Amino acid sequence: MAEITSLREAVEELVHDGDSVALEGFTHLIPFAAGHEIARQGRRHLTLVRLTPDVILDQLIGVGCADALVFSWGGNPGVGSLHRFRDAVENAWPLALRIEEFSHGVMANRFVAGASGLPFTVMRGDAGNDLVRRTSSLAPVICPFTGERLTAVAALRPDVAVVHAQQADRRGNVMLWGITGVQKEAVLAARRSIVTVEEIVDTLAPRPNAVVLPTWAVSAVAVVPGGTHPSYALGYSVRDNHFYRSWDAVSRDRVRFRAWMERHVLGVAGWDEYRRSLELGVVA
Amino acid sequence: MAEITSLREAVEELVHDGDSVALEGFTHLIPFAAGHEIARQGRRHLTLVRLTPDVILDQLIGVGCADALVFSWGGNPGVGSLHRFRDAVENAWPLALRIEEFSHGVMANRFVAGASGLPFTVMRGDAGNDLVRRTSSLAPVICPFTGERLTAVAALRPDVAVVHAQQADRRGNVMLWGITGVQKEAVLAARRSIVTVEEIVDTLAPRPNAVVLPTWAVSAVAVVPGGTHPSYALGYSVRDNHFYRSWDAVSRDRVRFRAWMERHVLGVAGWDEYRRSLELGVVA
Amino acid sequence: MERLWTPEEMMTVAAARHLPDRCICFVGIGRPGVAANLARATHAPGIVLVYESGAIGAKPWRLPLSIGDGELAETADLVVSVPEMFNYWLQGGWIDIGFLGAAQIDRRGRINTTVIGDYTRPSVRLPGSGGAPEIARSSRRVLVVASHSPRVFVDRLDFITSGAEGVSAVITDLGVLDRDRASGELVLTALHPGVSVDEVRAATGWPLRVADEVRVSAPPAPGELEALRTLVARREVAA
Amino acid sequence: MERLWTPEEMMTVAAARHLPDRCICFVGIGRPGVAANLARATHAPGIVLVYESGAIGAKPWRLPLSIGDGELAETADLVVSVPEMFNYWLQGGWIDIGFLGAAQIDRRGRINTTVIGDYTRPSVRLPGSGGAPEIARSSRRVLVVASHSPRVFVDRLDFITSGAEGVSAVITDLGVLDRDRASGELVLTALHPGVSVDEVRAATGWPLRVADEVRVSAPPAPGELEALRTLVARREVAA
Repeated sequence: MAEITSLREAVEELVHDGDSVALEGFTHLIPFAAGHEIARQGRRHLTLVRLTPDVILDQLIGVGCADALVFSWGGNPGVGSLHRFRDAVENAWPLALRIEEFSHGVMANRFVAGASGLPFTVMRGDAGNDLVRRTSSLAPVICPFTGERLTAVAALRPDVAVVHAQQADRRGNVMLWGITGVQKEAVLAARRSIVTVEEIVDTLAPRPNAVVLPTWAVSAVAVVPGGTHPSYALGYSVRDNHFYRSWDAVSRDRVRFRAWMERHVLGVAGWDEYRRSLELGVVA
Repeated sequence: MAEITSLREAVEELVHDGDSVALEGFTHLIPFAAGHEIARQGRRHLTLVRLTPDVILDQLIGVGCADALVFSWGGNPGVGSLHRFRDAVENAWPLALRIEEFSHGVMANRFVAGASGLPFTVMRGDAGNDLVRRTSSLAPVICPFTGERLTAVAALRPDVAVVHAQQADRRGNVMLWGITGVQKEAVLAARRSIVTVEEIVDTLAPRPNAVVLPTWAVSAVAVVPGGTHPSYALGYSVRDNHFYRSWDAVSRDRVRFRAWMERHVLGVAGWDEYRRSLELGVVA
Repeated sequence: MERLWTPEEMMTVAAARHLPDRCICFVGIGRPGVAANLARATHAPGIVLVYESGAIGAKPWRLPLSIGDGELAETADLVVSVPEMFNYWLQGGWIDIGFLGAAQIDRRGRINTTVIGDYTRPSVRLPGSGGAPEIARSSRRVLVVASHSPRVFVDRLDFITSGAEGVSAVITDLGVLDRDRASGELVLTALHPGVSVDEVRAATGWPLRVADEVRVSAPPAPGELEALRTLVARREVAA
Repeated sequence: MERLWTPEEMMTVAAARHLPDRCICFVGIGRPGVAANLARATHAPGIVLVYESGAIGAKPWRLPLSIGDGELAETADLVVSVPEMFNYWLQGGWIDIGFLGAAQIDRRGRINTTVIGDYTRPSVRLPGSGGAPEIARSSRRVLVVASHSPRVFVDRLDFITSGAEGVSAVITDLGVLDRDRASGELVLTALHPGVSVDEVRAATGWPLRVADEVRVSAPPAPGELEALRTLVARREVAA
């Protein structure tokens, strides 16, 4: 049964230094509030896992939470580079960052294997690709029926999965809808999970394209309305494209980035204060 | 693009003697009308594929459409045996029936591999099981990362998949909901597909737990209201449990079975006449 | 003393008692459905019933005839596809108790639901495995409910439908067999009221081992019986 | 003669023209989204746009900034999970045209979107592969849209992000390269109006082969330009 608790307590209890932590949400429903709380609590030596690192991992990498990153596309969607990610990879600032990178399909299937209780699963591979030389999580496998050479992808089983959903009920059952990405697989593959939600409702009314995570498959649920900003929660908020664009300038400069993080993330008490600090108009 | 056509034309065009034909629908949405049409058109030497053969394959086997059956559970759910299936296996009546059988999980994953464009996929296997000795579609495979021994299951790619859905729109996009079984995988794994639907609507309104098959993934759509009887279509009909119970006596006896099939299936013009013939009260 | 319950009812009640409240129970086809829903109606209102048709957390008002009845989907916490059910929820390791029936069972707790007689020329062709091999393999505990007779409790299975780790316990109309960890053998550990060890031995196709201490099952409580009969009556009425 | 359109606009229009009506088009991140939506707004109203975020048959009114914008899901025929997208729809073989951008491309039509410089000490760390390797591998045809410069059209890739079968055609701001089946090499087959072969050669990092007959692209029609500018303006307004 999921414990319904505060985000602070959930992160204190479930995210430890040295953990591998998957924060998922494919553009939609990115768990920014939980990411900020991890940064605020000063977690270190994390292996961060996410198909599209996005601004959320740029922030965590930039403040030095992570030793390693497992990912497939590290850009600011529609804008350009993730400067903190680049600075870590290109210049080891603030820390050297080990990276293990894959294509989206491989990352998705690594979660699928983890969620399926398997050590690996199978895909069609790409022989002429340099990615395969940079990882020990891909290996050739021969089809015992046809003799074809395919690619085995190793299961991903993060210590913790962190996702954001629109709703939970009072028992801790969780529902998310819209673009649902790989959140179900990430939560089922992980040993522990934290779900932030827009609101708690009496009943989860069935909805189109919804993913339901039963309460017994989730460790903790915390209510954080708007907790995806600058990402969005379908039915609750819209993507703050202006924020994504302005992040380019904020993150390009180390000093400006540090100051921004201090003012809006590290030096605030929690998510409400973050939102208020932004209303004072300091992003760009 | 799916052609919207009559069931008769769809079966004439898409189901050929000797084909492998998957008729799917897990208790819910079983495509009985399409099965009857296949029987009525006198198809022969089919390899029938279905997790739970149910009464529909009992009927097709009993009239001699099939040379082979690929399945995982051949009973009359909640009632007992499928007598025509048993008679074929035990006594080769009306024809010898080659069987290839698996567990549900294996059958589901064989469709998954087919839908995924893979020659096989991987499951945890069961070493002490006699099923594995009766098929060439299961084989051991070693995890290249952990050395664990797992089971490779060969892809299923039927010539034709036949399913029933609640709705299609005028372009031939299809939507089904409720218990959705392995229909999506069966249609995507098959070379051709026929979908019978309860009705054609202007717009497919999004619904909870719906599977949408885009028109370009379907070969033909035919409108057959109530075409799942004695199975059911959530939102349109309820399961005719009385029929399932009475099938036990009808099917137990070869002569009575033949007479029943002549009167209600082979000797009628189509589905409407089948339904009317049943209203005259002759099932039990 | 005249009994106010049948051996079949005793079996179902005893089976239901094996399901703790709030456990995640994968409900196999047939008898397990009755016992699992009886547990939910009595001591285990928080039990999570999982059906291979895709319904997770189903709360049927009446006993479904098939495991794919509409009521299972309509009352479930979530409904998933069959591949997802078997891959993520079952093989993924979320199931506490797998609950099965069996046509034959041997002393090691292996199950046959495939054929009686030779595979290629069976005297009786049974339905086959369904989800049983995966349920048996991936659940933390596996329970079987089956009528006690030498036809069912056989010395040698005609076919191993589900082998490997085998079942944890078998609840019958005569008593309860638990699988001994050391020997891997099913051992008689409980008798239902009025049943003797000799009766059970006579109904078992191998030389049955008996535990040092054999419990006697509590007879069905009035509440249990009433709940069971209500469930069964609802099924009859609805059909 | 003064041109009323930019080379970037010509590139987008030429790319859009490569997409037949009713084709199933997997839309990569960046420039492909503009061209694919332009095709839908002009000659290909029946094109099926597939986005890796899970939207199949998306019909956005404005250009999405990211490939996961809400409008894509809200206007789609269906929305699927990312694993389903990559396994069933892409690897399953339903995609007619995979439409990609590239940071570097070589004469064999292989793509780099991973690093400039050495992998372990890159001078520029690029975003990485995303879905490109799977899109390139599993689509029947692969188109790339990219600005023509020696930085992009390189003799040797710094990293092969997506190799194997390579792309079918590259549409640039100078012209069109088609991959020759026999040699597997990209060959100049069309020039945009006003562009010379020498210009293209100068902008290409390897000795570019030129087809025996080189077409000249039709300039953007007024309807094409208007549709493109409307799409771009909508994005700016909405942002």
